[in-house]
Amino acid sequence: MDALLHEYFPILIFLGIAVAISVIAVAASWIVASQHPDREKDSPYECGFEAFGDARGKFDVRFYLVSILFIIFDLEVAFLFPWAVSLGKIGLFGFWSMMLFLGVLTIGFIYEWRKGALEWE
Amino acid sequence: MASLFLELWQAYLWPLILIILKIVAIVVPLLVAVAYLTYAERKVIAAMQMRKGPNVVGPFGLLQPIADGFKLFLKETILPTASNKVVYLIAPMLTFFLALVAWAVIPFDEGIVLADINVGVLYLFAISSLGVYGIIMAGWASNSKYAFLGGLRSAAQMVSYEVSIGFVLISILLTVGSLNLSDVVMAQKKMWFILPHLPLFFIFLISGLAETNRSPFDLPEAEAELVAGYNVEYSAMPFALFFLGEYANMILMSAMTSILFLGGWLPPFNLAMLAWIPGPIWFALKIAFVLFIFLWVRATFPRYRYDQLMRLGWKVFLPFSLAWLVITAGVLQFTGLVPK
Amino acid sequence: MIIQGLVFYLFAALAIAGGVLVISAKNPVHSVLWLIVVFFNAAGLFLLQGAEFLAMVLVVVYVGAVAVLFLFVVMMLDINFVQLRQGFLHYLPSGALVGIVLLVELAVVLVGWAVSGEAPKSLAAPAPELAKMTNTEALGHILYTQYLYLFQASGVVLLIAMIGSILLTLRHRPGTRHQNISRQVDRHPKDTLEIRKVPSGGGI
Amino acid sequence: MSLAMSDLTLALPELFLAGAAMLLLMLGVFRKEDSARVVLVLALLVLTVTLVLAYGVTPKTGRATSFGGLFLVDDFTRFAKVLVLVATAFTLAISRTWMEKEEIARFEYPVLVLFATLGMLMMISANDLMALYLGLETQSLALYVMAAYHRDNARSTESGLKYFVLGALASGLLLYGASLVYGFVGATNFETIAKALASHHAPQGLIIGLAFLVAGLAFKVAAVPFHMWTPDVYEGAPTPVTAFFAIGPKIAAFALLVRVLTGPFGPMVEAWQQLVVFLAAASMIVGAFAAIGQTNIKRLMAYSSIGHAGYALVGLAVGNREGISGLLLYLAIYLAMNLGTFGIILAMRVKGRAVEGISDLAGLARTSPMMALMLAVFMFSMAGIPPLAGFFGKLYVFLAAVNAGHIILALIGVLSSAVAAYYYLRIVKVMYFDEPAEALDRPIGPTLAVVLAGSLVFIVFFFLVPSPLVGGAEHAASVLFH
Repeated sequence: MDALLHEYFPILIFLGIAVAISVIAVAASWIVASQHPDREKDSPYECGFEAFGDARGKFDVRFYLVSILFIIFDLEVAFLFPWAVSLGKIGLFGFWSMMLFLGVLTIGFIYEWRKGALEWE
Repeated sequence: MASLFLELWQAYLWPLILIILKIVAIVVPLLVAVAYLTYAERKVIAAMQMRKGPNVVGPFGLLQPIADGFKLFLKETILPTASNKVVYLIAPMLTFFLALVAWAVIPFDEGIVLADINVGVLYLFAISSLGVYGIIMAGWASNSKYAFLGGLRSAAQMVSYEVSIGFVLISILLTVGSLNLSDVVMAQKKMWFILPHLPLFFIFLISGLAETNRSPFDLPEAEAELVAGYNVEYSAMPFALFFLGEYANMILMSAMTSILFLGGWLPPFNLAMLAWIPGPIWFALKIAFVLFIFLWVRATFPRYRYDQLMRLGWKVFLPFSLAWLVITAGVLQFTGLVPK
Repeated sequence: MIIQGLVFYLFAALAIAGGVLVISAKNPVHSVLWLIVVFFNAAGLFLLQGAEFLAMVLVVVYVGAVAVLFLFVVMMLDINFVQLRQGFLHYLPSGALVGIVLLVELAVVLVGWAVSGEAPKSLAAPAPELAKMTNTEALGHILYTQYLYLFQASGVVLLIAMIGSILLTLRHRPGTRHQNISRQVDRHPKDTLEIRKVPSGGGI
Repeated sequence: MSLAMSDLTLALPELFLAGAAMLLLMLGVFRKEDSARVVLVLALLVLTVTLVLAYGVTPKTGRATSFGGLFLVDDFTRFAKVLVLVATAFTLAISRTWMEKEEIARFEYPVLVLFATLGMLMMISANDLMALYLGLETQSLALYVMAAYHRDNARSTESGLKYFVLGALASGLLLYGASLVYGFVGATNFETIAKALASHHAPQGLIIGLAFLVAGLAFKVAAVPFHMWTPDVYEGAPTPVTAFFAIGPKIAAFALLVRVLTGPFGPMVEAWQQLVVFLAAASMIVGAFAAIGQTNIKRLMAYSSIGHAGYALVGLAVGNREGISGLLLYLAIYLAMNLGTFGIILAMRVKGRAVEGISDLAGLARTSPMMALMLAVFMFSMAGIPPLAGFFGKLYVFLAAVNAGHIILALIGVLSSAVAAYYYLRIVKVMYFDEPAEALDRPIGPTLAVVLAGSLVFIVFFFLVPSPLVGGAEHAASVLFH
């Protein structure tokens, strides 16, 4: 176990340093630059009259559908990783079991395609 | 007391400092490369449009990126009124942080890599799938309709191309047999993977463009469309971080392309003569070549409309890369070439 | 070894703190962001156990995909949690009671825990140590052959999820013009091109 | 490990069902014009073929596992699978007219029903905690979508959401219990667990793991105190979906509960016996008293199904061969009674608008005497009036309880069925003695009539020839205690 952690420790350090760099960058600019906030300058970008209400209103449900389909295909890719690495050992039987799995998901993909779930008006 | 300190130094402090030095040795050249990439981009696109790029600040405009950096550094950081301050500031930091962190596993030469973990490819895939957060948080936090819609659109776009990148990675892994990035490069000693997987190379390149919201796929943040999309409300340093993050992502994507398809640090034809040029130089040349393609594409291709863009992602790349994966597996399995 | 212990407590503390903040954050988007912090620390804990493939998949699938869906949903429905939070203090005692009962049970389980004699022997597939085979390969060896039934069942579950999500959310907006690029481009030159011999200065 | 042919033949019904469901999905999506009706009829055909296969596939040695011990087929699974497939086929058949009248008939509904049935068959023949969980999730996922099927109707989405949230909680409990059990035994296979429990004294942790496992499963069976979701989901979901919920998944969940408690946890009978006794008693009492004040007939049927779950649990609480065969018989009779009652509820339609109030049945005897008679018979049978089948169901279960010494449990059962008789007979009173409300729409469609007649004949003439069903249940139960 220790050999494994020996590999990952530099990544942890790198995470720390990267966070430090980005925080220092913004903080330094905040301190050094002269800050004069005023109402007009801080109003959100808008042409014409002031934006009323919260801008984070409704949007098309299609984004929700895209993210669900993404989860499903992401899981499919996650299943493919160990298979791609161990195809040599699991031979023909492993190969055909993955082909069946991909077949089931391709049927789902064809269903999506025909139902127009991938259509973006 | 001294021996305790010495032993402590040997066991913990010295390796720690070594790691930090390695990290600095990666981050500093990367930041310089990112700065000069902006300069190179403006020069290359200018040359393609028969005009001269920046050549006023310093000889041939070489100090231009430094000047831009200072300008952004000294500008005032504007926080829009009703925006969500904390999330508003975290978003650019996150984008820049992710672009930096991915470089921990990239191998520059035979043994020269910060962390040679044996799930390197999966680590890169994870980091690139996290890129969506910076954009969504920016779009949501800056409380402006343009930013909100721009953020969502580019998030949906990145998410759609993420899937085809996943399938391309799997096809490459089939031919390599291990997730370790150094193994991926060593497996290309005989032949670079660009030859057997040529169509995949183009799909990966184009998905890389879409993943970093570049050139034909920068609709959500195009000036004409949504007024610079998610980073419309950003000013000085946060805007600079987004900018640096995007370019660092571009270099990362081209580094991944060169590792997966162009044989990382390997010289092209494995000739002894070419071998005396050190590995990192070859690696840098390949990255430069792929970056040039990025810039070249930006100068030539018109922008994709959003539905065409999503159609390409879902209806062209995904089925093709899935079919290619099945063919690769079939060929490898039935010709016995599959790595044991 | 101290670093390993230190890092473990760091991840565990951050995960618990994140968990508490997920339920106590006023703004729904903040609670989703804290959820992402919890997922990250869980991935870190997996890593400490040596399950590096699972840690990476946890990051890719949970943080990269599921949490994005949460963010989309939370942003789409402008739930004002303030109104929902009215009942928070009202139900706090009973919620706390259930929490304490579960905690007591957990304590009893951990205290009185004894693994049966032949547990190690009946392990279906003990994980091989790192030197011989990476975690991903070890998983790949058994997942597609020995556990074929479970693997195909999860494929069917994903298919049902696809059908379900489309059945419940897909709506077609009438009156949108679709563009079929292949049909547009697929035109024969002879029915679009007309080549005429034009004498110089003659006009068509 | 190569896939032996025996593995495939054992799982033939499931493989055929999965393949056919995907084929129907493709058919539905590639046919130009609306193909809801065609896909439904084909789905019925698929279900009958699966029924024949499930009945036909009998391992020579009476009990065989495949896929490396994950999938098990024996006489118990065959009996349960036949019950589930019959229930699904009939509920799907009677759903067509209702769906078309409400204009929500889509070809995905029968496909989802087929996938839910696939999940149920996988649950029944699970021989491993992981296979159990995957079967449960396949079935529940399809049911979540079906509960929220009528997406423009607020109640249906509400019921779907409620069912999803509580179903996810139940799956969480189940997984937590399964992980504790795996922690103790080191294996998830049922036989290994049984062997380990037989030889070792089970520590405290494992009993808590078992409690969580039973809690997760009791939720699916809708036994008290995990029944809170049932009334809202049954009332909110579209009526054919409620009919399907009340029969198919409940039988499959019971078969799974029996398999888990008598299989791996067989040696620990005294640990889970009080648990099930409490579940049974509480379900019977709540099922009886809570339904008295109901005005919506679907909500009443929800409480009645909780009550019936209690009566069936009495058979499991006894924990011997006689008890389990009583439980299986009770489930078969429960299937027929609920099928008939829900057939009538589906026919309750005034001027084209579906109605669900008990007051809408007022004076049904005068407006449509035949339907009133049928519903009266079903209500009497639910109440347990001899010589109808309902009485025998309760008789066998209480007999088994008395023989095994659970006098109090049998007493609670008899008392609560007396109280329950009140709200069943109140419906008969409303139909026969109240002033007639608006007449229900007359032609109730051929399939509905056939199904109603079939269940009526079964319930009335069961006592003449009980031997095939009772014998089948006995044989199925004996396999568990070989």
